[in-house]
Amino acid sequence: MSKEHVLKVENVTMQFGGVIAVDNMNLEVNKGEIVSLIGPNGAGKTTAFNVITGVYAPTNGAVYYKDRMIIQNCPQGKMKKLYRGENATQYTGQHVLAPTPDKITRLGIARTFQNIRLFKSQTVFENILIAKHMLRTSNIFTATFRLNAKEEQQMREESEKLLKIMDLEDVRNELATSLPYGKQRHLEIARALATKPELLLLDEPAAGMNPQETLELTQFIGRIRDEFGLTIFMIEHHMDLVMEISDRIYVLDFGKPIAEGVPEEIRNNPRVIEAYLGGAQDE
Amino acid sequence: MDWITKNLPYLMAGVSVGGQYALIAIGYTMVYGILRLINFAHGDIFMVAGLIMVYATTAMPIYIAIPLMIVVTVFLGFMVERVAYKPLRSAPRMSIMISAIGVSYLLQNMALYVTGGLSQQYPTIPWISDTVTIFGATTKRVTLITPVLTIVLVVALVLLIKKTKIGMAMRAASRDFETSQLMGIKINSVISMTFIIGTFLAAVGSLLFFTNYTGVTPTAGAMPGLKAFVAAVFGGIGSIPGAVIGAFIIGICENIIKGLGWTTFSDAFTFALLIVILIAKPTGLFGEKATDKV
Amino acid sequence: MKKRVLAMALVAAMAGTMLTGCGGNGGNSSNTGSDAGSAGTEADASAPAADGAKVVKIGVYEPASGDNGAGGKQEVLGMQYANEETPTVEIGGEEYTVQLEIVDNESSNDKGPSAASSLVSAGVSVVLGSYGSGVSIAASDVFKEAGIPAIGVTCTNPQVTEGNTHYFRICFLDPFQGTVLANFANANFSAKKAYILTKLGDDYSTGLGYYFKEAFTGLGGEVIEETFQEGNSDFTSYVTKAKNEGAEVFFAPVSTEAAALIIEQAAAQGLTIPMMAGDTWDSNVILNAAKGKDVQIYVTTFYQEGGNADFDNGFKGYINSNPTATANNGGDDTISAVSAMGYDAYYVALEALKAAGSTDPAAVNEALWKVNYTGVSGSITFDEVNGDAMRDTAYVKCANTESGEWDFVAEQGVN
Amino acid sequence: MNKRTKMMWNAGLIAALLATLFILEQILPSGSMFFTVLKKGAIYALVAVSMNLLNGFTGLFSLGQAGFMLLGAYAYAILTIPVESRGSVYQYFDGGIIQFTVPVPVALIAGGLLAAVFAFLIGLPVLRLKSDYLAIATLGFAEIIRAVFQWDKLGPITNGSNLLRNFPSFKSVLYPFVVSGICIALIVMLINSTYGRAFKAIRDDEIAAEAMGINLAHHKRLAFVISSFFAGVSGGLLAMYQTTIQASMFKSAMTYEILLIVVIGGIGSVTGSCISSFLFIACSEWWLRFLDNENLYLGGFHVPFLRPGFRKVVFALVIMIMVLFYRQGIMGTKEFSVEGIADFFKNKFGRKKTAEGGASHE
Repeated sequence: MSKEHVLKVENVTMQFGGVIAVDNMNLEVNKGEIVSLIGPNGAGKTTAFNVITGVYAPTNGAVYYKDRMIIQNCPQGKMKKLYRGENATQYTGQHVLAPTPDKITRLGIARTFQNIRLFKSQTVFENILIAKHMLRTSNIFTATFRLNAKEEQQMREESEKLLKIMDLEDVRNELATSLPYGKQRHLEIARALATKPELLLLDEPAAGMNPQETLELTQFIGRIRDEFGLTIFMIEHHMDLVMEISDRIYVLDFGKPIAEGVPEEIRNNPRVIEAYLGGAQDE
Repeated sequence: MDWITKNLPYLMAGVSVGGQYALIAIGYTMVYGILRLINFAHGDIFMVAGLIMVYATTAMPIYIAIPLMIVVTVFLGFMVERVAYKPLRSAPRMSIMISAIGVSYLLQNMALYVTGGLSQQYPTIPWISDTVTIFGATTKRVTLITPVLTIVLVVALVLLIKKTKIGMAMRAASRDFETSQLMGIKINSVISMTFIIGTFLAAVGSLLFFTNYTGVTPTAGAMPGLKAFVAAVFGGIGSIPGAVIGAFIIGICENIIKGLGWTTFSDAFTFALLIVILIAKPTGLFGEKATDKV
Repeated sequence: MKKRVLAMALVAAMAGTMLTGCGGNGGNSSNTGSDAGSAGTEADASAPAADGAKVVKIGVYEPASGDNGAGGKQEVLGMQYANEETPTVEIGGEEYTVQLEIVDNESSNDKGPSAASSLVSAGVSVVLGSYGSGVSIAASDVFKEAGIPAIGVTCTNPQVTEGNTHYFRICFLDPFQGTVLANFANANFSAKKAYILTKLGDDYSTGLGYYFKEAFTGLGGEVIEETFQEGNSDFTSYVTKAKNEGAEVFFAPVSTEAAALIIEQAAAQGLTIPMMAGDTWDSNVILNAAKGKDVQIYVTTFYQEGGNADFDNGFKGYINSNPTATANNGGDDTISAVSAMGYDAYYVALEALKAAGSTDPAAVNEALWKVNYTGVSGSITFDEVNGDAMRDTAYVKCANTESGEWDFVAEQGVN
Repeated sequence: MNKRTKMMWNAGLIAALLATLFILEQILPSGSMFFTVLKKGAIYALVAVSMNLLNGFTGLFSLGQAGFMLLGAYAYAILTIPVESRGSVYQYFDGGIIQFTVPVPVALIAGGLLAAVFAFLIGLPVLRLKSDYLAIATLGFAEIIRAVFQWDKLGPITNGSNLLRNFPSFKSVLYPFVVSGICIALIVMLINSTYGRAFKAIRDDEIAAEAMGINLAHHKRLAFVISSFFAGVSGGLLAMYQTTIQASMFKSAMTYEILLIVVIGGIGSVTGSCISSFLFIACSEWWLRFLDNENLYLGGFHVPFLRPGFRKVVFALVIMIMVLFYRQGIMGTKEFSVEGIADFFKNKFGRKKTAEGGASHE
């Protein structure tokens, strides 16, 4: 496997008021890898995701995508005094991309949500079609007057194709929220894929699934990685799933990365077992 | 001295109007705090309180009319909630807001029907309607009483909310509606209580307001209602001290603007002030910041 | 289930109203009365109508609610009284029963045109109204399009009739009234500084304020102008301003509703300078507000009680005999000038109908130009340009704050 | 039903509607309330749909519609009052400073554009606000616009707070129908385009929409500006209908009225907004007017309570009942369409069949 960084998180600290949710986090995700981020509840995993996808601006630190800095910040304003993290002087306060989630997505980083966020009033097909909107070349006039018929056609065809791949064809015209839970997770992933990402961030894709569904999901994630040439970075609690498909694993506890390595190493790391696996293995 | 005589009336009018807005604004802010509902009918209940007083005094002496007016108004507020808002508790927020607009329409039109569209002269209430002179400026005594009474009522209300059980239930409900329901708080009685307190204060407010500005018309509640609502948002909706401070600021600014001769913009200025605050601090002066969980 | 039943009932009710509505429209009968219209809408008109006499409809386009509701109602009272007095008219040798079609224009320039169209739809031959200039201007085009002539009763703004061949007017105009007032202020109070308060978006108010200013500054006076928004009820700062600036007269040509508030607050703040206004203030609303207070109020108006004893007695009798009429007149039997004007307007319309010899609006319109009628408020003939009555006198009255009545001050012309 | 037949049907229906209107206009007397309602209804339908685009389809709770209508109406009036009558209209301002006119369609579009430009500027600060705060801020801006247009110093342009009049208006009921129809068709085309889908995504879930690469600020601004453009055009039409306009007409009560129309029609349904605006106008202007008649007899029975103002009480009650018992509005989020009717009949027919079949099974 080549060692090309797709994602690099550098000294990222996220502090809300006096609470440090992510503490000086460093991690790398290489092309084609499946990397998992694990840790007990409240360890700051989702916050880390939110920093990477631009929902929150980090208090300090930088994020690189394909070796290009996309987010950078240092403690500013009130935070200057309050900041309790490290490396405060290393970065400037430029957001580089003025990080809003849509810009990050357009770079090629798509995500799913821990608590499913589908477009409630839309059908399965429309949910996917909406994600194609960001790839448009039409402007509001050409779209309104249907001068983009060709593009529209292409959007629809690609969405149909995705439906087929994701096994959602039979529920195509159902309302997204009327699907069973597992299917909703699939749909969320399908929707993320519709933006044609290179890096896919999955936030607890197996949450609420039974072992059978989890097993299917495990295979499914592997399959889409190969099929779409993806790099996958995910948060997950199901250890079977994590150990099965992860190339590498990061462990987060109280906002601090405490371990990193291939599944085998993590499984045997005493700090991890202490912090997390010991109590949670049979979750 | 001359300067004081000249400018004191503006300040007095401002403080007095501010106090009246404050009494209305509390009703808005408390209801919004719990139901997340802009109770558009509140200003009209204020107007109806004025009308009740007009009709009550034709039939009975004033010392009976005042308590009766307050009781009837409170009952009206209570009924409005039961009939128009309670059935919609599970409906989308837009429906309940439309219901509020509907109630406002209905109250205005009923008032129009009853009064025949004519402005009704508010009865003169002895003592507080008398004219007094301070520092060479003449005004009605009610102008001076309003801020004092407002502060007294607000302090009493804050004590009620801080110290009593029902007050605690109100605070709980406004913090988290669903959870407080799960914790065994009788949400309907809390909401009724909120409306009762809100309309009580509006009734007192109407007494003070209409003693000063004596014409009661079907639309008399619309402008004070809107201003009071703006005051509530300005102060941070859901916060009682916020509503009161917001109301005083708006009342005083409005009169200063008029005093400066910008009368065309006196209403517009209120809104401009509001927009500036909202942009600088989206939840108002004392509002709590709400964040979406991702 | 209950909900369903309710819903069905609602739908049924809607359907019912729809049918009546359609009947009213298609059958070309009155929309206010629909079928009942022929059964007898107006109590006085019902008897002859039942006999099968022909009916001619006169539209009454007046405010019954909103800012000018009080004045509008008094104006309508004059017309209703006249209608009771003379319920029939001979047109082209045939006896017609006159039926008043009354609509409420809500004192609102945007609701007015719809109310006007409902008159058009009811098939009236001529329209009387309105009290308030703005609503008259707003409805003007509706009548023009339908070819129906209108007789403005107390709308004093020049724009109502200007350039229109279908809109007539029996009262004086604001340039005249403003000048009278300015002259009066100058002559009687030797005022050099006037405070003018007008309401935004009220054409009558802005117009009269403007003409007063023109005349007053023409006399070497100085003015302070301020405006207030609709819905404003706090006038203390305006009164304060007038005091602080040392104005010698307080001129507020506004609706009675605002006037009552202004008087109340002026009294509370001890405003001692004379308050002046135009015809709108000639109303018992003002008298009631001013009663027992230390204020001086002067108004110009169209008619002075006592000007025509027959009318005064008859009208008072009419008001006192009918509780609704008493209520509409503000609870007492003070005669407002607008009632007298409404009364005259009705007779002007009858004259025009007689002269036209037909109920056709176009013929009535033609006939109106030549009408010459002497009513209780004086002689009425229309000039040839705009169809404005040629009036050269206004009455100045002063509110007696003890008795609650108007005291006659002067009859004043421009020269 | 395939796309082509659907389009044919729709085109046919529209043509039939216009033809019917044309014929009715020849038969019925021109002063009939029927036409008044149709004219005003068509205009309100446009503004209701434009508000629905914002509130129903993009989920932005804005109450600024009256303000944008004011801009459109003023732009239209100011640009079309004939130069020769300016002297009398702007009587206090020496005929005003604008001494030219433009053709009616240009003025209508200019009205829309003016509203759109203001919407753009207002949107910069306020679109960041959420739900109720956005509502109150836009309401505030509408009030500010109203005050500014009443300002004396702008009198040479706006005629201060006085009436603007003498501008061209329409006579035929077809005019507002055609203009509103075109505008509504444009809005529908927009809603069905990829941008419309993005708007709906924002309504359903802002955070998810943003994560799908939809630029929230940009799309909200687009929806706001476009909605305001059409509100501006409808303001111009309203001016034509009213024949006189004045800033004080465009109060917040007008916005509430439009909001009621949108909600009664169904938030998120274009046809619902159209249907309910006609019903609303008909009820408020026409059907209920007989209730104001004091001396109404049904047979020999003198109906009690009737006197001026009763109509409005009944109207308000009807609205309350609608709101309380039809929460979804007339159409919900559904649309009235040829296909829908076909399905409806099919279902009716089909259900009958199964019901009959079911009976034998039992």
